[in-house]
Amino acid sequence: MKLLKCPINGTRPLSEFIFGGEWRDMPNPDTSSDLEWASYVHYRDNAPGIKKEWWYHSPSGTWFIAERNTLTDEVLATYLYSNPPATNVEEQSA
Amino acid sequence: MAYQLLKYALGGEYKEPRFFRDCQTPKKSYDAVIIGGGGHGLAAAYYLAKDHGITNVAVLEKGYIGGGNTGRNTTIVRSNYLTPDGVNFYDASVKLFEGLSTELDINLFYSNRGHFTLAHSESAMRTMRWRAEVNKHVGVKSRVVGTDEIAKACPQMDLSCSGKSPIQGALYHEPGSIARHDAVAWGYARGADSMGVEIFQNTEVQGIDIKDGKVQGVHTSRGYILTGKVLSAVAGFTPRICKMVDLKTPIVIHPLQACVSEPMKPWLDTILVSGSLHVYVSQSSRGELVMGSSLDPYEFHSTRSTFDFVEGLTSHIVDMFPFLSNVKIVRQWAGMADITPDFAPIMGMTPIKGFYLDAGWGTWGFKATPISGKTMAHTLANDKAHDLIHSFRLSRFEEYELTGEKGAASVGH
Amino acid sequence: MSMRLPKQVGEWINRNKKIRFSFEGQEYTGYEGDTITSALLAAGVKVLGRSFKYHRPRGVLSLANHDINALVTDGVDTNIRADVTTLTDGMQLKAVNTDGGVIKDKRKYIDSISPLLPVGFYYKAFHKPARLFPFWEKVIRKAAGLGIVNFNYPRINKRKLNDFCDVLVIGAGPSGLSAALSAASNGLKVILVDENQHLGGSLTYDFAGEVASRKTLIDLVEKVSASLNIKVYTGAYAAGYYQDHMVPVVRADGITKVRAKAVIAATGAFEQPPVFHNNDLPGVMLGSAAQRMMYRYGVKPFNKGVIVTANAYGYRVALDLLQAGVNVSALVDMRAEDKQDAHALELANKGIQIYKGYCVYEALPSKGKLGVVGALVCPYDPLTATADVKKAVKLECDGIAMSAGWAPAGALLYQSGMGVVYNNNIQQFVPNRLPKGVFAAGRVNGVFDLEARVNDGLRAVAEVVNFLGGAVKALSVETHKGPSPSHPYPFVHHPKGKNFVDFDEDIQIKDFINAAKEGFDNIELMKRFTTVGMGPSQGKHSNMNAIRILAKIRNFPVEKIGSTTARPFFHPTPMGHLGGRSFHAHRLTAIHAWHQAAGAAFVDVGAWSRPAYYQKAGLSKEETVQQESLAVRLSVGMIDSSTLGKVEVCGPDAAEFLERFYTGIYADQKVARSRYVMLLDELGVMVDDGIATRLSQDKFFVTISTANAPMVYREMQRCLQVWKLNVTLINVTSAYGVINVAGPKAYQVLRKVVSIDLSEDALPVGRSAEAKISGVPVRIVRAAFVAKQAYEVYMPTGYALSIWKLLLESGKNEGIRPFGTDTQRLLRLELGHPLPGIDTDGLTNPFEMRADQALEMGKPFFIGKRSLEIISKKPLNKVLVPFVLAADYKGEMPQDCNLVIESGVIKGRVTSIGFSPSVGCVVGLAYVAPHQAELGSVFEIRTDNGKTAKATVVQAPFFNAE
Amino acid sequence: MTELIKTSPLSDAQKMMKPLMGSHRGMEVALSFEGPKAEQKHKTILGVTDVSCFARFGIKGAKAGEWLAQQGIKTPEALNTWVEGAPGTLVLRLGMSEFLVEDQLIGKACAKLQAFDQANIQSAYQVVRADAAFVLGGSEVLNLLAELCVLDLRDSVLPSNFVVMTQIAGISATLIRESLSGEQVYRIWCDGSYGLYLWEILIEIAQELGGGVVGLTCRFQ
Repeated sequence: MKLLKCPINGTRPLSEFIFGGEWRDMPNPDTSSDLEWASYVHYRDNAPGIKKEWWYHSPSGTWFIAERNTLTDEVLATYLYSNPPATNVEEQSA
Repeated sequence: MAYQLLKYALGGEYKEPRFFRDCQTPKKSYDAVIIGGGGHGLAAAYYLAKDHGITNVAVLEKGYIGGGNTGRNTTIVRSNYLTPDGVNFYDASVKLFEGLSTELDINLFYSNRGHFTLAHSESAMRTMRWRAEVNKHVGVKSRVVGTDEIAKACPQMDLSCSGKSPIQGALYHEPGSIARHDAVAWGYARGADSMGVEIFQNTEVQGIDIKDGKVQGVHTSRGYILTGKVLSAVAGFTPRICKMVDLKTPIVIHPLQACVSEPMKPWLDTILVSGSLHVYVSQSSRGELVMGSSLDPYEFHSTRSTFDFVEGLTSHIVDMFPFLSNVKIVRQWAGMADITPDFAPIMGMTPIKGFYLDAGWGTWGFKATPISGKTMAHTLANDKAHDLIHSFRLSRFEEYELTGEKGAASVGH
Repeated sequence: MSMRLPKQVGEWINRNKKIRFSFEGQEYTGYEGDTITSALLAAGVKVLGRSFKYHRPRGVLSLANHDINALVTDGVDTNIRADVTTLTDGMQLKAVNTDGGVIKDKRKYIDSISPLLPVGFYYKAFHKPARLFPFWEKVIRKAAGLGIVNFNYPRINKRKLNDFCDVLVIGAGPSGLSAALSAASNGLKVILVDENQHLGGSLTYDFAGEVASRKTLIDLVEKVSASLNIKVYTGAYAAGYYQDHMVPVVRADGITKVRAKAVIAATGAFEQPPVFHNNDLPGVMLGSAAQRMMYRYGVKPFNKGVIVTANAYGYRVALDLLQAGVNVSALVDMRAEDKQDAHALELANKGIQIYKGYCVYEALPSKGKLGVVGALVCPYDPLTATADVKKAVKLECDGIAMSAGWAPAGALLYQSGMGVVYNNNIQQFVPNRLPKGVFAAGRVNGVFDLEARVNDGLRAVAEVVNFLGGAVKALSVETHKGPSPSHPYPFVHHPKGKNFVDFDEDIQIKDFINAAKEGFDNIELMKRFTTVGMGPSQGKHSNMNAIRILAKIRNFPVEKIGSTTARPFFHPTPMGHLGGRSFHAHRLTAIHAWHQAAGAAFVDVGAWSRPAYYQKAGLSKEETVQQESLAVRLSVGMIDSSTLGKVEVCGPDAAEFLERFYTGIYADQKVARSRYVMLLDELGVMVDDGIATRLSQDKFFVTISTANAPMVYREMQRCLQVWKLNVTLINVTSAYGVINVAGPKAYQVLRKVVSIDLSEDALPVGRSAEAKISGVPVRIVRAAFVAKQAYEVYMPTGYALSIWKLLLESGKNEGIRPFGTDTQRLLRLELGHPLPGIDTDGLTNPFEMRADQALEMGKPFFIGKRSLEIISKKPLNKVLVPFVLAADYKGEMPQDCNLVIESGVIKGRVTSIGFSPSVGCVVGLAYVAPHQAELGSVFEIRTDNGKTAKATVVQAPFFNAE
Repeated sequence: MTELIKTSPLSDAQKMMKPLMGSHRGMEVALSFEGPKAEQKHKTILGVTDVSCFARFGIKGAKAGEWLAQQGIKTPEALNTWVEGAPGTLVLRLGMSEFLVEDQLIGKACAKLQAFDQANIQSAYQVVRADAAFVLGGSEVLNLLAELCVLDLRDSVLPSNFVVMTQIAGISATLIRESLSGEQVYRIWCDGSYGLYLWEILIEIAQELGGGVVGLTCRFQ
């Protein structure tokens, strides 16, 4: 069974997690055209590669982001949505 | 049959010809190029040649023919879908399957076993009735049956599922069948090859040339090929091919796993599916139980196996058949399923002229092999989608016209 | 005739304990520690089974579970692997694949008609004419399979455990033992696994006639047993390699899922049969099988034997046989080159005839092919793989030991993602790329010399230590010296074939050649067409030879052929083991036992179990439901709604959160008021609905339908992350019990026990209030879902049962009656409320439900709004309408999911329907075409029997109390 | 006015075992099942005790820890750890901003905390709880947990002050290791609606391994 690291609860087997799909930036609903919106809700960046994904640690109710290579299943990083790595760096330097 | 067998015994030298030629060097150009030497691609090639006289066709296969999901599925053929369009489409496929051994002159072991979709809850029973009603309307033999009829067809099953989720009834689909999946690919390959189609194995597509929104040719590991028509029939590799032409689709790839038991004397005569337990099982002509489950829970472009799958599957199988506790699983494997949001395929034309899509086959691709080949061949030949596949067009998503298959919550394979 | 040898040093049997058993009706005696096969061999039984396809007699091939020649049934279980299954007292055994016994098998004729059945014959026969296929299919199905399943086999819960270690060492041969010891001495926690009952691997049987190497074994085993850092599992096989170093280890009594930080595969190699005519006769066996027999079980493999070899190993086997007193007729060495090692000289000195550059052309069968009486040996041409039959020599023997080479037991390594190269020096695939944390040692790594194997274990551990962050000196793999342990092409063509490559599936050389001729000349296609390696032993003794043949056919180097994908399991694994104790998590309310005692018929809703109705003797389900509903309409009823999802949305942004999440307006909602909530997804599809009650300025209490609760709460949590609002979500689903008291007399029942004024003026519909029942704080919400006069009472779960009983008592005079979800569905239908999941499906949008009034399209944002804007521009395909059947309707009762048909076209379907005793006719909800939706219009429903029922569109609610 | 009885999520199953009943903090509880001798034996090998009746107080929000501290309750500094926050009272930190306070048999903190008044507090919200809670102890306890939980819970791996939110028998649960009268035991909390399910599994496996139920009396004597 695959292991995944919850940023709050540590490394756990996959059975403790629920996959929440690819993280996608929502376009501005007020300014996007019907077609742009329809593409956003229906289409996916579905070719293999490194994706940002939502994952949920079920026992603790923690949502987080995993950067995962969907071709190799390698997880490059996991972090809370509110605390992406780039922000971390800024916080540390501040 | 006696004659066919005797000729092997009497003839000294083995005289069976090759199923298909060993093509190595592609021509400069083809009328059509089919990417993917699985059942679908080969069937499309076969019907292009047979129905439309288009024989200057190349089939490009990255690995070996039938090596993708054609050779990885659990070989179930059925048409008990939920929408009239779905039922009509798969029913046409069943009808083609029924005559296919004769047409292709290869024994596909197309075995009509009857198919039970078990319902363990009242809501599942509702869905069964819904499917049955639509099937009946379209003229497909499906009906809701009670536990007595299930017990008669499969007396060995514990209808209470070890007390854990008692079966309340089922959708019985009489035409439900199984077949030798590999042989379907081989038969179509031989048929297409004999009419002039060239099949290239170990041939990878590296790019597709588009100019002014129109297909110009295909870059392959065996060189560049000129063509105005390209059919992508690559299931789990669809996103990779679509990326080459910058075409967006809603497809997501999830592995779908299956496993097989050691052979035992046949006892299970029907095909059983349980949506709630995520199990489907039949017994092959070799005596093995062929079993599958639901999709893996997350996106992954690979065919690795997981232990969770086989743990979950066997625990449910043993709930249904406690006496199989010590029957052994020999092998597990996986395929990459190209899933669409409305559980129906994506077929037909695309915004790119000359680029045709046969994709989104999820967990239901094998059963559609003949009809997808036939309708896609028609679509390529006429540059117009076949009537049967109109509701499977790619543009349905932008149009918010998803097919109603999504309505059925219950899983079925 | 007993073949039992005198006691052997280190043997695995206990001669003080006899075990009685029978095989094919004949009584035998073995010893404790015997396997079924070893006990039979000791008793002189040679024919142990019949082959899968041709029903040829079969004996021992590997004695190591690398073949399935000996599959037996004990009448309870089937397909038992006799070679490795421990003998137990009173076993009554039979071979599985026979019709009339292993000797007299009626299907043995198939062997003689086998030319009729070439490779893939079944693809070319039986299908014409098509009408006869069902007949042939029956014949084929009868012949298929191995053992017969016992439908009465008991279900036994096998335990599945989890275990953890730093290093998992798979295989306790010399490399594995030395690796385990070295890892332990580096302070690592080790789990050492071996499928045999005893440690040692080849150290327990491969001696070349002298037992000097036994010292190495005893030394290693003693140290391993003494180490506190090593946990040993014997009689346990590693079934597969799974992601992140998870290896399920299978024992007779269950599975241990080992999660390791690093894995060392010291899995050894499978000895491979050379392929010659009749190489499958009972008595023809692998050299290692003969050794296992002698040293582990004290059994003489045969009395007079021929050894056919193509490596140094065969010489070691010959010396072992001599040591055991076997009369060795000759050693046949397929290699012509004239390098004599010490063992060869020793054999020559002992007067054993050695045929260099010869092969066994065929094994000569005894009557019925039940054994071997001799070997025809001929000069061998390795280039053409043919024998010079003119120079044939006939040797008498009753057994042949074969040692021509090895295939690495690399299945687990392949599964982990190993890359390999073909090493011509040893004619074997060896790893050249291993994934992080996975290591190979010993023969699987191409190391054959005993001392080098011990060292390879040390080398692997050095790599493990460094992988885990240590810093020790790296060692290198010792290159193989001397002649190759494997012959590059150990085949001998024979005009009559029957030179078997795959014993499981009865596949001969010519089958491969013919398959290639037909175009199946790629290893994967060949596997599928010939079925090589697809039998229960999964190619352990056949895959390598198949690759060698294909390479020869295509004139490719072996490396270019590659190998087929190795998939779990290493050995077939029982479903009961894999499934284990199957857990079936389910949720119960605090009142569950009371419901049970009251005769509730339960229904699963999500993970919950809920009463659908309370059975009454003599009444049908429908009648009961109608009675329960009448109680609510005429007097009072109550239902346990504790399963409702309940979430507290707290914080200054609580109202804002709800406005984004749901379709309505909540900012201006007053405290102690309730409002309807509807949730859509991004596509505008209706997902769920419920009630939001404002408890304070910054706190809402939201209900979610039972089945959707976990999913909706998760979605709330996710949205909160994205929206970054000052909100805290608290899931209180199980913290509160809910009892809904409904009906005209609900007020009377409640006012007796509730501390506050519940009158219509004080607490109208849409209001909520905090109150007490017998001192316990409760909340009362007026929600008119099943009846206008209804009170939802929320209380701490611990008091739910007591309050339920109190209300029953309090409503005794009013005739209060508990009701279940089926009744609830009828009641809400009477009021015309659609239910998500029942009256909607995965595509239904609120316009189709005619729920436009729930949509605040003027809000800046809510989930699904943008999609609704697009959908609203399109014409509707269908709409949900309330309908009735005529009061005097006498036809078949329509069911939900019956279709609405107009001119032969499906226009919609019934989603809810039932006879309402309160309304006096059949009422329902259905999707119809928009043009059929007008009030008063009539549409047709097709019932189960194909007849038509006419339905009239009406206004909801059907039932109006006022 | 009728005095209402509070019931344990497990009361149905326990009553079938015909235990000696009593009451603890207003909840009807089973004090003893099979008598001291048998239960003492279970306790040594593998004993399962229902402690759902313990008083609990939950609080969640950015200032939850701060508020507890103001009430004189010690709170754990690190995420997913626990401390004895007051005499006889455990305080578990569940993730970042949620706390579970639980009075053991003798603790008294929760009664005081129940006086929580939302009107005066911001960014801290009471979490009403209805847990099923268990004590597991005995020589075979890790053997049982090895079947039900996929995590390595051995002493050498799981520090004694850690709080683990994981799955046990397929359901979400919270687990800690603590010392109870000198004995190392595991404490498990799960959603009360799953209580009966988990209880039945715990007892089934405990019995297979030679242990069984241990009543409150025997556990805390």
